[in-house]
Amino acid sequence: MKFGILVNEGPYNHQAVDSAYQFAKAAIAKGHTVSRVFFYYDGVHNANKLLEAPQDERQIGKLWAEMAKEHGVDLVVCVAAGLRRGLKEETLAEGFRISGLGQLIEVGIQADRMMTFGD
Amino acid sequence: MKFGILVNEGPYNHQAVDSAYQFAKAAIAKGHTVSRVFFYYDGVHNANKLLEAPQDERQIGKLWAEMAKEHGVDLVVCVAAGLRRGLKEETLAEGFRISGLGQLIEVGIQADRMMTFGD
Amino acid sequence: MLHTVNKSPFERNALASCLAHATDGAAILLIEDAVYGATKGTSVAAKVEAAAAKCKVFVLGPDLAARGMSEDKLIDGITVVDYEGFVDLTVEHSVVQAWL
Amino acid sequence: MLHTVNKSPFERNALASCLAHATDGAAILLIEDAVYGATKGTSVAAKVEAAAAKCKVFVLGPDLAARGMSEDKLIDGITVVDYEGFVDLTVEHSVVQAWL
Amino acid sequence: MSEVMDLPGDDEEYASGVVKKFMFVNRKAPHGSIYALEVLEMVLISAAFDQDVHLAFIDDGMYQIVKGQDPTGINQKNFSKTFRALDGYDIEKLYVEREGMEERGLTEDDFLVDVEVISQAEMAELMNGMDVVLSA
Amino acid sequence: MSEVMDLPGDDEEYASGVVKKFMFVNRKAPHGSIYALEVLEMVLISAAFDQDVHLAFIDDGMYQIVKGQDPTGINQKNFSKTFRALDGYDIEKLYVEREGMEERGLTEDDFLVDVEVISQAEMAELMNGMDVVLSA
Repeated sequence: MKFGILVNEGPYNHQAVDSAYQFAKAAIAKGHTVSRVFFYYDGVHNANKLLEAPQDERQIGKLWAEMAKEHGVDLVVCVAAGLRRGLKEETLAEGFRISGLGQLIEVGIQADRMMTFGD
Repeated sequence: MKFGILVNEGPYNHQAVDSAYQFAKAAIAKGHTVSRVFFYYDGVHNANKLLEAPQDERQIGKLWAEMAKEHGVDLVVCVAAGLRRGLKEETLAEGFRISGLGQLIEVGIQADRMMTFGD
Repeated sequence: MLHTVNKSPFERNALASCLAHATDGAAILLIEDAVYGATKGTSVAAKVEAAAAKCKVFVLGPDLAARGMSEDKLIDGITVVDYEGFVDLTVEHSVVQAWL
Repeated sequence: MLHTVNKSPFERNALASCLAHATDGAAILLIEDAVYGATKGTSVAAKVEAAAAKCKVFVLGPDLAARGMSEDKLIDGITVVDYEGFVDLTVEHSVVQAWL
Repeated sequence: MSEVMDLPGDDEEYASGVVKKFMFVNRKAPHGSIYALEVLEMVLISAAFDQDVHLAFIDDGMYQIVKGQDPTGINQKNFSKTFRALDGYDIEKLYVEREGMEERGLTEDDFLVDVEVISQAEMAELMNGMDVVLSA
Repeated sequence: MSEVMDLPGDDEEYASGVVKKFMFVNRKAPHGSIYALEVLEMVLISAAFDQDVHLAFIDDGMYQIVKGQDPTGINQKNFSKTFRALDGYDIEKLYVEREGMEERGLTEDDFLVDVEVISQAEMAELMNGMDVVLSA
């Protein structure tokens, strides 16, 4: 089954991000496909390459990027939401790409299930 | 009267930031002093120099920086909260400085009134 | 004590918790989405009316206007202030507690 | 329909609104801070018990454990699932609605 | 809100012919947080995909379409006017829940756009019939 | 939580001798959002300033000090143990509100630290006596 996931919040501040990641990981482990994770609202901060949580904590940005690399998950950051919040190409972490909101609607059409995680 | 202000949220996502700014502006207009604004939690994103809201919208980062310049307001971003969220010296806007949480307690001790704006 | 509340009373428990902790004579200022709690005819109006009888309840005018809540819809006894009035309230009360 | 709820029922209206919109036979999964709503002896337990009688109510185990809510405190009729069980629920139900 | 009208990059994809029932569920008040505004940007983009779009206004979400909003005093934009433009994008299925209106002391006259007022039970049934439900 | 123990830069300032009554009001549950953790970092820093520190646990905030928290399954740290270390920093005034405990079906045995259980009316009076109230 193909999943699309919408992430509404930034890393660390809300567990929504972690829930989305754990869900995606479990879906992949069960043989499903996560076609795209779309980062909207404060969710754009997940793609900031400067994230540097204490070493003994989970490294959320890296976890997403590894998932993208290993399982071909398309990590898309909303361009307009990113501009408003200062997330642009110069601070974009590897594994993420910036694109328009249409990418969210598109995955909503194409995926078998659309999940939302937010505050 | 001397005010200290704690800002808990990032720009645009929550009105808390705007309320804090409008409050500070009104306090200064009435002849009071805003000694320090401390940005904690997602509030650190206020200090991101890459913020670029649509031109017809308020430019929150610039508004803070102008207030700092014109009225000597000390804009302090929490270093630990900033690291977790990817706000570091390389993306710090002019007018802000990064320091420790002690700066918040300190202004709480020194100011006549301590205000909190958050979600 | 000045209490500030910024959350809609229909969405969160911030206003209810504030009202439960505001002692007689305290001041309560409703800002941002909390201004919806200042209007008549809602399911929370009776609680706010009761609070207005023992505390001084204020509402931030610019936040009311932003949300299209006209002042003639306000619960009796609630006073509208602007940002400068907000500052004055913080001067009059030595401690400010934010209910977020 | 699978409904997910992630907010504490004491802080926000998300669970109440979800329960009001969940039709007979729907599935409801409590995650994150919503897991507090799955425990016995709280002021919202009666509502959740009533929901568990007409809907299938699930709670995410890792979120329960994180918060120190032991499974023996759960309201009768609520089923604990892990993240893989969460995925299975989304497969079994064609639409998922998040109450945030 | 010019930036919201940028078309997505992949023209072939959204000309796929698949039409799903999308519902955007609005439960949050405007201005206090950005969700209302950014959901509206989502709704506008969805128009380019020729989907069967539904907007539900429940809980505090119905405050988004209240008449007479003037956020100049809080330095924000009055995006509520954009709801009036939705029918130009063939987005005309707007539903408000009666129970929520009563809780808030609102009547149909308070809204700036034509909406269909339905009961909570009807709203629940409507939600059940959707293919994709997005909320914020 | 090593980074929270970094001392602030300006030693002379906080040796000013002024002692204020600070209250940190905890109203939010742990793990679902970061507020509980970052307020605790604030509390620890405040210890360096020799202030009269009070912690209030009301509403969902009291879930922060519930025993038996194990967030390994959600990939988070168990910072609740840090509450046990507070008395080492002379932070010993922890208050929990009885009404909130009853609403949540909690008893004093459920907490991992010694707290003073007080009524809502007593909590309100305590708040009234503070100089600085910080909340998140």
